[in-house]
Amino acid sequence: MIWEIKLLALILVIICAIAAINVKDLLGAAIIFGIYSFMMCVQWLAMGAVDVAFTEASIGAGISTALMFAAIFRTTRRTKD
Amino acid sequence: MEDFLTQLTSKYNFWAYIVLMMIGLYAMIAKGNLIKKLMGLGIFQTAIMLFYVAIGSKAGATIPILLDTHSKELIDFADYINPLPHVLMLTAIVVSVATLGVALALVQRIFDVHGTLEEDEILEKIKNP
Amino acid sequence: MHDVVLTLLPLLLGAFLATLAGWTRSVLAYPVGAIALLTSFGFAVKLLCSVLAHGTATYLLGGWSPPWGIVFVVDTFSAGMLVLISASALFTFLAFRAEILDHFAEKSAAFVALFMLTVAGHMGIVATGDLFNLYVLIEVAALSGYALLGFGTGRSPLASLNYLCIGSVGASFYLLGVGYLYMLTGSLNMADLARIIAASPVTVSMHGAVGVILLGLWVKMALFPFHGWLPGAYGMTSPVSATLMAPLTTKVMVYVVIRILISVLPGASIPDAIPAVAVTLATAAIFVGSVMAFRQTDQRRMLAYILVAEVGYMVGGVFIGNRTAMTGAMLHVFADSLMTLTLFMAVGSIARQRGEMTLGNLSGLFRTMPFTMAAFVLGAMSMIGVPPLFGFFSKWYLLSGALASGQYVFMAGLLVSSLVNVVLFFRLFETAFFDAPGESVRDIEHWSRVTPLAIVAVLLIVAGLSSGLIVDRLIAGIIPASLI
Amino acid sequence: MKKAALVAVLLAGAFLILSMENFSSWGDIESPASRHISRYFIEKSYEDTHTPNFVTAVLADYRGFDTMLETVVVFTAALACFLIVRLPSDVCKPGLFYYRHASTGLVVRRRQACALPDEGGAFERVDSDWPPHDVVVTTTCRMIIPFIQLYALYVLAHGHYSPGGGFQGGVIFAASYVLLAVSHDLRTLVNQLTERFTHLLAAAGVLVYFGTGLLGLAKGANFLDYDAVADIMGVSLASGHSLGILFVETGVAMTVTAALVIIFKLLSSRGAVTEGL
Repeated sequence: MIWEIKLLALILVIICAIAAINVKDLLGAAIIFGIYSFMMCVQWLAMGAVDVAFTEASIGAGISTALMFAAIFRTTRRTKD
Repeated sequence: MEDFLTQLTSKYNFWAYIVLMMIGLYAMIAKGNLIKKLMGLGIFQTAIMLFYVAIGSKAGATIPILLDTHSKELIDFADYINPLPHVLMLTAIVVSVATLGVALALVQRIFDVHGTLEEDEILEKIKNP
Repeated sequence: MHDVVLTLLPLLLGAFLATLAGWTRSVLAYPVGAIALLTSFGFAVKLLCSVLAHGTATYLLGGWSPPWGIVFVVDTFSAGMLVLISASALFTFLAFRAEILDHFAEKSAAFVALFMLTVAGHMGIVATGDLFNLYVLIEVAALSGYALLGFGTGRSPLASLNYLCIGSVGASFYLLGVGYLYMLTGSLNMADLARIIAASPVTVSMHGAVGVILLGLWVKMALFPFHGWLPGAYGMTSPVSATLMAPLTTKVMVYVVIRILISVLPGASIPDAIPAVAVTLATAAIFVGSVMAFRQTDQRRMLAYILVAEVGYMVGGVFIGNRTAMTGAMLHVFADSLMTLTLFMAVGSIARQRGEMTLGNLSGLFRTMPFTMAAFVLGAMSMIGVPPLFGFFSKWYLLSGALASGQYVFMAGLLVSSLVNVVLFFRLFETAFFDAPGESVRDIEHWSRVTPLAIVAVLLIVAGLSSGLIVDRLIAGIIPASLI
Repeated sequence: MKKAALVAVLLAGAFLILSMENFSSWGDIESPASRHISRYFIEKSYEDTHTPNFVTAVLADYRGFDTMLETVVVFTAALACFLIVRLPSDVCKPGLFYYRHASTGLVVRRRQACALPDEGGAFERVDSDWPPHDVVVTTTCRMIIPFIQLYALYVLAHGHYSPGGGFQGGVIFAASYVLLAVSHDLRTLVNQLTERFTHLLAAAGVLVYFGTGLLGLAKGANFLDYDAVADIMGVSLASGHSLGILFVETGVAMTVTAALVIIFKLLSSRGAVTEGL
């Protein structure tokens, strides 16, 4: 993969991580956390770790987000920080 | 300075893992919301996975799946990326989702009991019920 | 030949079958669990005998030889630990039959399965010879532990979530450290790593790796600044879970530290800062644990804070860096498990009759529950360090080891903590002995609860009297000769 | 608190950066990590296991015990969630319950539902906090779901030759059921996969893995040694290992599917498993 794209993906990962913990709405944060997982998966794909990337795409970006959504839906989306 | 730059460029993936890990750890310590803490934990764990996958990378090698299964030649280990860290991280990813599931279950129980997800409000309610 | 793995497999099989039974014939879940624990205990004893006779046992899982495959390596010390863990789990399981069936009602099958899994996880941690496998086993043990401790009313889910966050961070740090070691050596097998590390030059990164691994394990074992989760988690959960987890988790983590120090890093030069920091933290843990134990009204929380101090004992002994102190720490792993088991079992029985465990609620116990209280007294005396009991001997080794290395503050900590224990326990005895029981008290001692408790309490005396034998046969051969 | 956290985290970061000093640079072929044991896996695993995907070979064969425990971790998580959040079945569920009379369209509200009215009869349960279904979404999902499940099976079966395997296949299978629950309602999912069935499936999955391991013991070899599979099936050693990998991956997929569905059901219905996302 072209190194500029790799670097861009890496920067996006960090931006998503910072955004996920700073958004003041848990549902939004959960979605950004899903994006974070997906960008991480792209990162691993770029490193040639196809199996890890596949697992992260299905588990991290898929099921984890669904579970988090379910939990937030049944509790509250309010957060102070 | 020159030294520092070469180190930065040759190891930028390792730097990224440290930055992510610090973000995750900060969220776990400083954030009061329980779900935010769990997100911090998730970021922390993926940072370590990034580190492991970075260990396995090899310049000029391809993905760890054998290309030609019929060739009689000896397989050259320099042609394929190191599969072992990938195996270890598959395990770690599955462990992290299992931990997340249990943690979310506990969070729901806590919400049932205390009616809030903010740590300071919960402590307040425990002190003055 | 298959004894090593057969200590673990009945527990896993028991967990799966208990789940199946829970959804088909739920009365079978408890017997399945009991049989699994009994089988596992039997194989552990057999393994200990064969290890004593023939030396270290190695088992290649999947038939792949190390360093490519995963191996189980059991020496005398780990065989002793396996027997201890399976025995304490078995006694807990038998003694708390009524709780498991009533308290958890239709979830009792799930509880039994998780009980098996957490015991299997802890036994696996003791047996494994592979660093990454150790991580997975830590997670098996911990995840089932979070569930067991989190089941309950009121604050226990919060305490358990707190434990989950801290425990996961600890395990992740450990994983990171293993990654460092893998990066520097290319191996995950303990014996292979020890060989490579001894031959490779001392580098900053190696020190970093050792530091990160030990940091992770300290976090997991609730050493002083990371102890916040322990009193909450053990003090508020159901008595069964507390009795199961209290003798296992912290002790097994101390075991892992010992294992890594003597099997992976004997040839490595550990930076001087690490033992110094460890002994300081251990001393602080002893003082903080003792002071906080004083301030508790709930007797279960008080015991939990005493546990915090006990972790300090063991970590201090491991890092003082001489043979006597190391022996003391290893002996104290055994002793502390047994004492904690006795105390928590007795307290569990009392809590079932009296409910809340505040001091005022315990009046007249000696009259109404004489056998339980006798066992409790034995456990407490051992915790204080009264001679013929097990706790005295390990404490003696620790004290003389600290004296030999000139660690006077740590010694003072040991003595002060013993004195604090005297005050704490005699305060309890006074209420339980002299005050008359309240009008409404109807305490029942059932033989099925008293028998396991009595066996464990008697074991405290037996093990104390044979502690010379334990040191000779189980411990002395394991400590590397380089440690003087 | 926040400042202290920042300082502590920065200190930890500085410590980690310092300890990177002796690392091999990124992508170095000569690093110990690439040379020592992983070299054997790349050079020999096809010969040993007839599995072109090195990751699958190492995951399910050389480090098969790790993978078994990993499956056990997922199983544990399902049991743990069940133990923590499942409400007892004989307790009245809190909340509002709505029933629509099928022929008139009248909606009845009840504050508690201890004995649920006959759902198959004139009354139909309606979720209290989820919008009514959209025909387009429902139909599309109903059409997609079989294909997702087929793909999951492909991922499971093709794990030897391409990225994938039991975990990924199982997760995708579970995801198809999550989609079913989201597009229809949780009751549709519960009708398809009852609680009892998912728990039995989860236990059966780990038992399949465990049983494959026990074959080794039964044949006098070590636990999880797939030579026994080759012996029983009458194929060459390497093909036997390949088959053994397929068996255990199937077990993994069963457990992962069941466990994730259990966790999703419990979390999305707050432990009642009546209605949810």
